[in-house]
Amino acid sequence: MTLKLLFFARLREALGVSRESLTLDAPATVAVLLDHLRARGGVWATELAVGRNFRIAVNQEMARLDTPLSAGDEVAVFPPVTGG
Amino acid sequence: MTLKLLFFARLREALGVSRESLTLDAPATVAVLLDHLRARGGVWATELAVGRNFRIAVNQEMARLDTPLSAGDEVAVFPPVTGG
Amino acid sequence: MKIAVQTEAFDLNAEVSALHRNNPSVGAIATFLGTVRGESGQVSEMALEHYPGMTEKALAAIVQEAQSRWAVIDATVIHRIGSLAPCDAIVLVAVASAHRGDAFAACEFIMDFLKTRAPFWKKETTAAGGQWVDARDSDESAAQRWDPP
Amino acid sequence: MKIAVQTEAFDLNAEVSALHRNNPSVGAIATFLGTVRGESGQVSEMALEHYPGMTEKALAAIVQEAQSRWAVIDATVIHRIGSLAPCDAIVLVAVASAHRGDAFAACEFIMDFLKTRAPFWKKETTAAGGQWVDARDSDESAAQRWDPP
Repeated sequence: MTLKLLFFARLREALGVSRESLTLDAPATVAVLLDHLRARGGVWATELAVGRNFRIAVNQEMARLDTPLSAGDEVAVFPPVTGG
Repeated sequence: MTLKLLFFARLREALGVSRESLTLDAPATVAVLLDHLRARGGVWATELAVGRNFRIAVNQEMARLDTPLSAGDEVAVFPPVTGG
Repeated sequence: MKIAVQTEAFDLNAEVSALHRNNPSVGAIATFLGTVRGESGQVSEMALEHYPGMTEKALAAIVQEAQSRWAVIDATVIHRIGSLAPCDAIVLVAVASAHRGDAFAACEFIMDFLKTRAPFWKKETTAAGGQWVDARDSDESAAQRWDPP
Repeated sequence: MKIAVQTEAFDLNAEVSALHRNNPSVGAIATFLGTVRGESGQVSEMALEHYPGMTEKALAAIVQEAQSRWAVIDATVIHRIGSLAPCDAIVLVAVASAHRGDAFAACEFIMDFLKTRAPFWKKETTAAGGQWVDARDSDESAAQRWDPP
């Protein structure tokens, strides 16, 4: 299945990408997607390491590691928010 | 001693006076002044009866029954406030 | 600190701008605007009486108490008097602080004490005639919750 | 309810007037204005990034949650994005209610949740260069105090 990934703020700059299309075997969860991204090594492994403070939204709703992913989902990865 | 009395809002209307000059024997307190006013009878006795809900300020500071009065003091009598 | 008791309307933009323009330490401005409720269209006029002299002193004392409790950079209190109509503004309290917690707390504190300690009285006119507004127990309770434990 | 995410400045008078004009059931409007702090003159620019689409949904959900908890008549949230300077307004939350308790509580609740749940990020520029602002633990604590006991 194909997912639309979005990256924001400090993570967008650190990873050097703001959006990408990614194909992953179904079924998958947020945890599976993160493992896939970490396997790229380098800044991906560092920035998305377990214990680092970042957030995931799936289809514009806050998600958890066990949130399931479906074809066409919009998955956003970003730091804790600092607006207001 | 001479006191300057002020009346506000519902009490001003009920007593039919907004200000007056009053001479009282010194020493006196707010309680003595109230007894003096009640002795006028009629609306004075009714409106200022013990247990009625009104406030006294002496020289523009909230006062109590035992607050002492001095010559020239400005004594205001008014209902609980309702601004804002 | 700005304290004003006036018949004329005030300009919210101007008052709030005055609190933070040219002061880069301000990060948070909490404001409260009280307006005349029409009470299902029944109230046609709200007349506000006050005690000149004591009013300004009482408001300044309330703001000073707020400044002693929270990190307030500046504050403005404007209360209107005279004859007002439904939807008219009655009171503005605006508090500027570095952070929002201080601004919110000080603004609500000032309103709660203004409601119970500042000598203003409202008289409303309805189809049944003029009537002085009664003090509300809930306002006294709101002020008392700020008492030290 | 009005939710807006925009680069341009907003007009406080117009936003607050829209909440109470012609609505005589409104008696209380609590507002919060967040501004760019200059941090002792060090910050020269504040850039605000957001997640288009999710931001508006998150803000609407926060306002709806406030409306379910308090007697809110109407509410407005405006958040600016793009490049801002010290003293510029960043965010406006304005809540109209019949009485002040509901307006204050809902306004503070919306701000606390906006700070921790709405996808905005600040990057400040100082003499040392650009730097993303870190999330503050105190903001998370402020949001958590609204949790049901």
